[in-house]
Order: sequence, then C-alpha cells, then structure tokens
Amino acid sequence: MDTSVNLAGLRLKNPVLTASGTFGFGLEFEPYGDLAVLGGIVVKGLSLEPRQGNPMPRLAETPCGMLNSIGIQNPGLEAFVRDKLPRLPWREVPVIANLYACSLDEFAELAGVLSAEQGVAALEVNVSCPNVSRGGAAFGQDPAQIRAVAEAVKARCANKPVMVKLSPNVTDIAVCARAAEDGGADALSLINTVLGMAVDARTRRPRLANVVGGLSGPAVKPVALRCVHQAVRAVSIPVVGVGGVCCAEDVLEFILVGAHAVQVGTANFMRPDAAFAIASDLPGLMRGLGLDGLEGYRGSLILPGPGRGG
Amino acid sequence: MDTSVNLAGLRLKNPVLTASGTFGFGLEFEPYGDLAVLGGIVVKGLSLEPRQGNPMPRLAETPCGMLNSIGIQNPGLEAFVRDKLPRLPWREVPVIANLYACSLDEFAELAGVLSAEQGVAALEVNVSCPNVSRGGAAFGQDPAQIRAVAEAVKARCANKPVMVKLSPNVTDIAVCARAAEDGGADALSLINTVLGMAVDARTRRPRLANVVGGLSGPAVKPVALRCVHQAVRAVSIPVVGVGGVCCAEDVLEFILVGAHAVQVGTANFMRPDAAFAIASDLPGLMRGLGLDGLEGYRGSLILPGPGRGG
Amino acid sequence: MRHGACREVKVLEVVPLGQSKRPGEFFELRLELPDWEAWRPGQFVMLRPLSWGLELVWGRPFSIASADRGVLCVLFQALGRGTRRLAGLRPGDQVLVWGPLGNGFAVDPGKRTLILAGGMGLAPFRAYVERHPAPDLIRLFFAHRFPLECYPFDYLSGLVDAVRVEERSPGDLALVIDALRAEMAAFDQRGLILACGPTPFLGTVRDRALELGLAERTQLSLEERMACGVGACLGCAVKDAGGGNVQVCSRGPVFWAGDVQLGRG
Amino acid sequence: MRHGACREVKVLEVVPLGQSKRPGEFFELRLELPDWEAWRPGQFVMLRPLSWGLELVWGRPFSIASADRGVLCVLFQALGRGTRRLAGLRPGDQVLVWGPLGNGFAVDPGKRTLILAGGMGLAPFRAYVERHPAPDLIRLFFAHRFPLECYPFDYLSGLVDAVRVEERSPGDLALVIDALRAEMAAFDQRGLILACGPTPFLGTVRDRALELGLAERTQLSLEERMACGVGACLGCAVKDAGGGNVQVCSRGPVFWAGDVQLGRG
Ligand SMILES: Cc1cc2nc3c(=O)[nH]c(=O)nc-3n(C[C@H](O)[C@H](O)[C@H](O)COP(=O)(O)OP(=O)(O)OC[C@H]3O[C@@H](n4cnc5c(N)ncnc54)[C@H](O)[C@@H]3O)c2cc1C
Ligand SMILES: Cc1cc2nc3c(=O)[nH]c(=O)nc-3n(C[C@H](O)[C@H](O)[C@H](O)COP(=O)(O)OP(=O)(O)OC[C@H]3O[C@@H](n4cnc5c(N)ncnc54)[C@H](O)[C@@H]3O)c2cc1C
Ligand SMILES: Cc1cc2nc3c(=O)[nH]c(=O)nc-3n(C[C@H](O)[C@H](O)[C@H](O)COP(=O)(O)O)c2cc1C
Ligand SMILES: Cc1cc2nc3c(=O)[nH]c(=O)nc-3n(C[C@H](O)[C@H](O)[C@H](O)COP(=O)(O)O)c2cc1C
Ligand code: FES
Ligand code: FES
Repeated sequence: MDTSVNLAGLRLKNPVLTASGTFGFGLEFEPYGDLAVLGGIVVKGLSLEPRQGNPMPRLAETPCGMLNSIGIQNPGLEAFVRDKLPRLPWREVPVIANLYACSLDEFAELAGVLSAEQGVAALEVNVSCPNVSRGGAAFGQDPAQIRAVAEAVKARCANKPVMVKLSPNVTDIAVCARAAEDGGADALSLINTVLGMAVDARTRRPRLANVVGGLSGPAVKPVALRCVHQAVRAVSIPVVGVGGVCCAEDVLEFILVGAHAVQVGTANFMRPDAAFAIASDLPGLMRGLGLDGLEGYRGSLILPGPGRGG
Repeated sequence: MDTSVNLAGLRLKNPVLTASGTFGFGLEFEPYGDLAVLGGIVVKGLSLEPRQGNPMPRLAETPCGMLNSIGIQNPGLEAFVRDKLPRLPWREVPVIANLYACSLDEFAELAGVLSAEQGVAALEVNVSCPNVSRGGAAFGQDPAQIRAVAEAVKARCANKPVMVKLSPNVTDIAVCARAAEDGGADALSLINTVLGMAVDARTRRPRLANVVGGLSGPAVKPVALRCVHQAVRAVSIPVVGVGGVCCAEDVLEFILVGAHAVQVGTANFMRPDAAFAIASDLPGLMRGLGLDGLEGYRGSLILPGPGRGG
Repeated sequence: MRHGACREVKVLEVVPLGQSKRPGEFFELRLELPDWEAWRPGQFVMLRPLSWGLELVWGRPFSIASADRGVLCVLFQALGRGTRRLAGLRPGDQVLVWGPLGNGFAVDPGKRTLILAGGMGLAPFRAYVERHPAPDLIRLFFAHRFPLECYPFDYLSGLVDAVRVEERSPGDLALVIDALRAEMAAFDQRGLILACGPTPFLGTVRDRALELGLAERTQLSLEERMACGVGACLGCAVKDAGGGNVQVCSRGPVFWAGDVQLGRG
Repeated sequence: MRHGACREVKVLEVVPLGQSKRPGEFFELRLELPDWEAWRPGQFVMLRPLSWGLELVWGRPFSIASADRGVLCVLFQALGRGTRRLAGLRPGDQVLVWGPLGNGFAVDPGKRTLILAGGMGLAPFRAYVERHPAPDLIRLFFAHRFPLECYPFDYLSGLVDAVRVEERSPGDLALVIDALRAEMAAFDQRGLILACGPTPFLGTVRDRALELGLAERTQLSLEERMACGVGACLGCAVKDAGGGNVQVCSRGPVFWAGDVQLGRG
C-alpha cells in the first residue's frame, strides 16, 4: 500500500501530520507511539522571544469540540533550536516549524533562523496575530497582509517549503488562499480555529479569561472540509486539511475533496495515541476501498452535474 | 417569575422563540406542546413565489450538529397567508414571518404584504441569498447590501418590528450588525448557519446534492455566542441569539452575553417538544440562580479587567 | 393525541435475531409502549436514546412492528452510527419515542391483499398481519439477502400464505425481479398491493403497477433520511406526480404508486 | 513504558459510596489495571470511556487511589458532565486509560509525614499510605464537607494516626483553617508535609508553610482543567516561583510549596 505523498517537494511517508499546538514538541507523545510512523510533526507555534501566553483559564470543552486561548505560549526560537529540535527524530520524520509573529520583520527573522536548521523540513506560517494591522482586521483576515507575510517568509526560506496556515474566520477563504499563493507560499494549511466563546450562566463569567477563543475538534470538521474544498479550487499549490480529523476515514474525506495531507489536532487530546492510530489504520481502510495509492483518489469527489445545482 | 421580554416593542411572554426552518409553520408541533407557551414562533422562510428548494439529499448529520441545504422550500407568500396563518394561534403567541428574496424589490413586496397581516407580529429578514449581488459576495456577507435590504423592508413595514438575521460567515460580524442598524433594523437575530460540507469517502460523493450547506446545532453554539457578544457591543438595538440552544441554561448563556431573546432551531429535531420544554424549564432555572427577571441579568457578563487581556 | 406524542420510555429488552448467521446485526427492540390513543400498521416512530447526548442530533425512524399489551416493538438492522448504538442499549435505558407518525397502510378487509416486502421492509407487515381482520386473504411475498432467522418471516408464514425468494448473490437479483413481477401479474386485480423495501425494489413494484394498471391499488412505503419526522425540516422530500416536493414523514411514508416518483433529482 | 501507556480496559465495578447520605455522588471506580511497569502514589490517570464518542473530547484526570493485583481504583465525586457519565458505567464497559501521569509525592521512610487532605483530595493518599514502608510515621489530617462514608477515611484511620474536621456550615471554615495551621505548627520540622485538596485549602497550607519556613518540606498536589494530561496542550498552566508557566500535568501535579503560586492571573 502506497500512502506516500509529495507535499510541495517534501516527501511524506503518509499524509498524517500533527497540528501545531496539539502535539507539543512531539516528545510528549513518545510514550504513546513511534514518532517515525507519522507523516510529519508540526510543532507548537514559535515566536522570537519566549511567550507566556494568555491568562488562565484558557481551555473550555464544548459539544464535540473545545475552545482554546493559549496564546502561543512557547519557549522561544532559541530554546526550541537548542533544547527541543535535537531530541526529535527529524531524520526519520519531517519536523515542520510553526511560526508566529506580529510583524513582517519578525516573521522574516524566524524564517531565516529556522530554515537554516537541518532538522526543520518545512515552515508553517500562522497568520493570526490579532494586533499587527493597526487598521483593525486581524492579520490572517486581510489578504494583503497574508500575501506580505508569505513574501517576507519566502524571501528568507528559498530552500524549504513554506506553508501558510489560513484562518476560517473570513468572508471568502478563496481570496485568502490566492493571496498566500501570490505571495509565494508553496502550500496552504487550513483551517486554524474558528472564533468562538463559552460562558458560565451561574458564575456569569466567560469560560476563558481571554473571553473569546478558538474552536476546534469534530464540531468544526464540516467547516474545515468546506474551506479546503473552496481553497483547492482557488489555487494550484497543495493544500493540507486541518480540523476535526479523528480517524482514518476523516483523512480520506479531506483527500477526497483535494487535500494532499491532513493534520490531527484536538484528536490528540481525545487519546494520546490518536495520530499514531490514524496513520496505522489508513492502509487498511484504503485497501478496503480498493485504493492502492492516494494520487488517483485525491480530489476525485464526484460533483453533481450543473443541472442539479442551486 | 417574570420571564417576559420587550423585543423592540414586541411583548414576549418569555424569550424562547423557534428558529425559522426548524419549526415548520408551527402547526407541525401542536401534538408536542401548547404553542401558546412559547415566546414566539418564527415560521419557515417565505418567498413571493412557491419554491421547491434544492435537490435531495439536502440533510446530513455531523458531530453534535447537522448540515442542511433545503434552499428555502416554501409554499410562497400567498399560500402562507391563506392556508397557514389563519390556523396559527397568533392572538396568543406572536408569529414572526421570515422573509427570503433575491432582490430589494422582492423584499419590499414581501414586507408590504406581510406587515399588513394582522396575524404577523414582526418580520425577520434572511439576507443570505447567494446570487443577488452580481459582484460575487453573497447578500448577507456585504454590509452595503445588508443595509439596503434593511432600508427596503423598513420602508414598507413602519408599523411592526423588523429583525435582520445575520450570517456568521463573515470576517467582521460587528460591521454587518451596524449596517443593519444603520438601515433601520429594529432588532438583529444571529446566527444563521455556518457554511460547511460533508462527504462520503466510500461513494466519493458530497453528502448534500448542493455540495455545501449550513451547519447548525450544539456544535455551533460557541460561534453563535461569540457573534452575539460582538454584535451587542456594536449596536444599540436588541439582539436575538440563535445557534445550538438546547436547554434553558443555553437560553441564559445568550442572555448573559446580552441577547434579549433566543431562537431554538436544531434542538426541535432532537426532540419535538424541545422548545416547549425549554420555555417551561426556564423559570425554575432562573429561580435556582436567584433571578426574578431577565432585565438585570441581560448582558451582566463579568469581563476580566483590562490587565488580564491577551 | 395533543401534548401526548413525545415520551421517554424504558428499554425492556434488546433481542438479537439470527446471531449464528449474522452476529450483531439484526435485533428486536422492545420498549415500554407510550400512552398512545391509536396507531395504524405502516406508521413509524422516531427513536432517540437519551444516551446519545448531543452527538447524534436526529432521532432514527423505525416502522412499528407491533404495539400491544404495553410493549412497542421495532425490528432493526445495525448499519450505521445510530443503529449500532441502539443495538448496545440495555434494559432500563431511556429512549425518547415520538409517534405514531405518518399515515399507515390501507386496509380492505373484504379483498385479497398482496404484501411485497424486501429485507427489513418486512417489519411493518408484522403489525399489518397481526392487526388484519382477515389474514387468510393476505399473500406475502418476501425477498431477502440475509438468512431467514434475521427476519420475522417464519412467524408470518404461520399466519398468512407466504412465499420467499433469497438473493444469495447479485446475480439472483433478476430472479427476485421476475418473481416479483409474476406475483403482481397473478394478483387479483380488485385487491390491494402493499410494498416496503429498498428503493430499487419499490421502483420495480411501481413500474410493474403502472404497467398492469394497478397504480391505484398499490401502495409503497418509502424511506428517506429524516431529521424531525413531523413534516417540519423538509429534509425527507420526494417528488409527487406533479414534480412538487412532499414530505415522506408527514405525507407518507405510504404513498399510492401513482402519486410519487422514485429516485432522486 | 514506551508505546505502552494508553490502553482500553474494562470496567470491573462502579461502587457507590455513602449513598444513604449523598445519593449518586461518590463512587469508587474499579478498572482492569493496564500493563504498567511502575507507578507512584500522587500520580494520576486520564480516563475516557469509549461511550463518550465524540461529544466530550477530553479525558478526565483522577488520582490513582490504588493499583494492585490487576485492579486500578479511582475515587470520584460526580459533579459535572463527565463524572456523572462515569457514574453510569457498567461492568464490561470500555474505558481508555492513559497514565500513570505526573510525578507523585515524595517519600521519606525514615521521617514523620504529615498528610493534609481536603475532601476528595484524600484519594491519592489511600495509595500513599498503602505503599508507605512505615505508615506508623504518618499522621493524617482530613477536612471534609460531606459525610465520612463518602471518603476512604475510616479505612485509612485504621492504618495511620488520623484526625478529622468536618465543615458542616460555611462558618466552620475558620475552624478548619485554625486546625490546619495548628497541625502544621505542631509538626516535626524535619519530616514531610503533603497536601491535596481544593485550591483555597492548598493556599492555606502554602501560606502556613512559608510562615513556618517549611516550604521545602511541603508538597502540594494541584488541580487544573486538563485536556491532554501529557504536557502538550498548555491548558493546565500554573505560575512557578519566577512567574513562568508550568504544566500541572507533566511538571506536577505535585509541587514543592515554594515552587508554585496559587490562584489565577
Ligand atoms: C419510515 C421509515 C421506517 C423505517 N423502518 C425501519 C425498520 O423498521 N427497521 C430498520 O432496520 N430500518 C428502518 N428504517 C431505516 C432506518 O431508519 C435507518 O437504517 C437508520 O436511520 C440508519 O441510521 P444509522 O444512524 O444507523 O445510519 P447512518 O448511516 O449513520 O445514518 C446517518 C443518517 O442517515 C439516515 N439514514 C441512513 N440510512 C437510512 C435509510 N435506509 N433510511 C432512512 N434514513 C437513513 C439516518 O437516519 C441518519 O440520520 C426506516 C426508515 C424510514 C424512513
Ligand atoms: C491531577 C488531578 C487529579 C484529580 N483527582 C481526582 C480524584 O481522585 N477524584 C475526583 O473526584 N476528582 C479528581 N480530580 C478532579 C476531576 O478531574 C474533576 O472533578 C473532573 O474532571 C470534572 O469533570 P466533569 O466533566 O464532571 O466536570 P465539568 O465541570 O463538566 O468539566 C468541564 C471541564 O472542566 C474540568 N474540570 C472541572 N472541575 C475540575 C477540577 N476540579 N479539576 C480539574 N478539572 C476540572 C473537567 O476536566 C472538564 O474538562 C482531579 C483533577 C486533577 C487535575
Ligand atoms: C490547544 C491548541 C493550541 C493550538 N496552538 C496552535 C499554534 O500554536 N499554532 C497554530 O498554527 N495553530 C494552533 N492551534 C490550531 C490547530 O493547529 C488546528 O489548526 C486546529 O485545532 C483545528 O484542528 P483540530 O480540529 O484537529 O484541532 C492550536 C489548537 C489547539 C486546540
Ligand atoms: C433544516 C433547516 C432549515 C432552515 N431554514 C431556514 C430558513 O428558512 N430561514 C432562515 O432564516 N433560517 C433557516 N435556518 C437556520 C435556523 O433558523 C438557525 O438560524 C440555525 O439553524 C442555527 O440555529 P440552531 O443551531 O439552533 O439550529 C434553517 C436551519 C435548518 C437546520
Ligand atoms: S423528516 Fe423533517 S420533514 Fe420529514
Ligand atoms: S493538560 Fe495538556 S498540558 Fe497539561
């Protein structure tokens, strides 16, 4: 069974990556599976300086999902390169660094350092800093900013694929997808979390100290599938599907609508061996469906004829 | 216990309305409860002419939610006024007509006829026709169009409250809320469904013939609460919360973030007596929380001080 | 039945059927009977166990297989998320039941009645036969793919004149269709024909009824995906003769063969 | 324990505790013991019954109350959505267990050990006392709000020198605090103090430990909302002495009193 995927030049043994912020630095999950069976590991978002993130509480459970407002708590670029990366089995499994910054210069600096690291196979750029564009709209919601970030990162990372991670909290995801492509992104990943909120009717308080947070998990899978469907039609670079992936069948659903690979996020909390199990269940499921590879299956969604629309 | 609410001049005995498209014309639910115990009934979307809606299948179940692409199947304005309205107990429970059209003129015409009907207590305007604005963005995603629709409807309906129902599929719901207010809306209701999609990995087909559809149910409640939170801060007209309301506690959550009332949608499918049960559970829950009315509770969400923000 | 049709009842028993042949697939679910005033064979119920929480948002529709002496029975095949969880219910578990829903089959006690059932489409006819004033006038034709133990056929063949065809391989389908067509041709033109089964099965019945001029004596019980079961969501629409949409749940599930179109679009 | 720490095990028994006083609230859950290589009292497990499907996405953390002879026990109070469903589990139901997680309490077999437990905070000390090489050196102080039958206090008081204070009304809180402070003041300065209970209870212990210069001999077992339990989601952070965030699940749940700040912000 051939589960391998070529993601913008990056060879993955299978399409099952882990989603940033849900798999730590990979090392936390070593007791639960062999990291080398994964298609790739996207590590927690990294900023130039260490960040404490938002105040507690910053998690809430919701029906078939969860909200988080962690706020990119991370040890910073230097500590990652010094303490985490060397301990990861990056020769056996591609490690993708997730970049978080609030200015083009910071993004460029992060990209310069990380792309020079042998252990980093690709970069994923998280464009959702809420306070970079003074005008009001957040970074990842403004196509011009998305394009500018892609350009800034790509300028410092010619040697490795750059993946831009898009927010679903926009009127038109296709416009954002094209902006990233125009900026030189080699791939897209989507979706990041859906903006949501939860409150406690008794204490009269928001369940997150930050009031709003990002919704993830099975609840958002329909939104993610729709966004991927729209994005693959808008661009010619590969797309990685993220949002609610919990089992091997979910992987195939994203590939069916046109994704090259997927990322497993919240499912890692449902059981810490989720990503490993999904990667190992995939070949059997493919066999059951009579597939011998993913190439022919990708994007093979049968759309109704024009007569049936609207 | 005083559960009554004044919604833009409309007196509701309690804040529990039913959501358009999920409660038929009310009559379907008479075997399951006394319609008169409800705060109000929002009936299925009405267009000038009868509509068949979209091709089948047009429903799919998703984790803690569902997708629909019904496409406003309805018997048309005339049949509603002739066959449905007279059979509804509109003297005992406010009946709110939900308007659907694809041009300003059609909206105005619907508003003119419906606002003249004694049995119609208020209008709710559904601004999500996907093909009205030639430019590409759908109706409900373009603030200028939202404002224009509100103006067109309000011009023909001076005597009764007009509520504009907003789509969550936008970058900035506050801008849309203000557009509706600027256009003269007396109230807002939100959210309509979240754009989503589901596919069958085996048959390789979308689960909806229309490919994409609207996500509703408990899965979207966090999105709805967030949108209501943002909208109440953006406007001074009352807001009705819609999305995932399943129990009396959910009602209070929406009121806590600032809603005047709520609509019960998908929960009516989870059990046909849901709306009645929610309305009848509310006073007991309020008592349990030491409330004697909703006025003081509404919008009393305790937000963290500025020192704690992001 | 105002204010009376949605009830939480207890599971009395989940009885596996045909386990030696198809383990874990066919079941008889026995529930406390809600305080119904009346019901008709061919009507159905929506079932939603309380243990589903918020995850599965819709009830699931099942034909009433019997409703008697305090017990409501449905027969089901565990196929998907919902039915597999139904199979795991245990005595005492709470299930929400709304119904009886839909219209039910016509009954003409003085005439011959031909029942055409495919697979689990046999379920409503258990009730139909038990309630019929003159079962000796009924002939039952049953087509099935799984072992007979999975269905209430043996029981029914003790009550009425019954015949069956087994579809062991896809090639047998032609035999089933031929037998079905022959049954209908041989049938007393003044009686009733009642059919329930998979959509292609019903399509064959409908075509044959039109061919033989029996459309006004032939009823089809349809299946569609359902969310509400009460006519409100408009999710279960089929095309009527004029091309308009009608809800299977509230306007059916039983239709005269000439009044609906089968197949989607 | 590589590749070995996440297992589906069966429920052996759900034993209600103190039912006559607080019906349906306190339980001992007995599970098949996963194939652990080693564990320490004070460590915890994440539990997620397979029946939760996709609705409740997180496991729930519980202290190991014992893990012996093939049985893993946790003691719990049914408070919210998850714990109420745990109370409804039946023998044979499948539960996902990952663990043992976190660090566990210090053991100093040659010194006196003072245990300070508030409410369900007693649970990990059942394991601690059972595993301790010299239980006669242990003194247990227990503060509780619910009837004694709800907790394993009687059992533990047969093994160690135990004293308790009941908080019957909010006014009793001052009594509890005074008793707690007195226990700590009377304690052998060279021993260990181990505390587990509600955050305000731990706050009192921490303040007193700092006052008495016992912070380096006092351990606190903290509780935070947890999603992953393995240090990855960063949802369970508390502030360390320097104001940095540390994860309770992977760097705790047991901390030296001087190493963490309590209360949020
Ligand atoms: C009026 C009526 C009577 C029925 N009577 C019986 C009966 O007596 N015994 C029996 O075994 N089955 C019966 N069915 C079919 C039964 O409702 C479905 O098998 C069941 O809903 C499948 O649910 P699931 O969650 O296991 O499947 P999934 O595939 O997981 O369900 C997903 C969704 O699709 C719907 N769905 C899937 N298959 C069908 C189907 N064949 N028909 C309608 N909706 C479907 C489900 O309701 C559900 O909402 C009846 C259907 C209808 C409409
Ligand atoms: C290390 C550790 C050990 C624990 N040991 C025990 C034990 O032995 N016995 C016992 O009864 N309880 C114990 N708890 C508390 C127990 O985990 C919570 O009571 C339980 O998670 C509540 O879940 P729920 O779904 O019923 O509550 P809900 O309020 O519905 O839960 C919502 C969310 O909040 C979280 N949450 C709610 N209350 C708490 C709490 N007090 N602590 C942490 N998270 C909470 C839940 O995990 C859940 O994710 C422990 C907690 C931790 C962190
Ligand atoms: C606790 C948590 C932390 C996250 N942190 C990050 C992050 O640092 N950077 C990022 O790009 N996405 C982050 N995400 C978003 C996920 O990578 C993913 O896009 C999202 O959760 C949707 O996928 P899921 O439904 O599979 O979880 C985080 C998500 C969660 C739940
Ligand atoms: C089957 C179905 C049909 C709907 N039809 C309409 C409609 O005709 N007009 C409208 O404004 N909203 C319609 N909606 C949206 C609902 O009124 C409501 O905004 C949405 O479902 C979110 O609420 P919920 O999560 O409580 O269902 C429909 C929703 C569903 C599920
Ligand atoms: S199932 Fe809702 S209208 Fe038929
Ligand atoms: S629970 Fe996830 S880091 Fe502690």
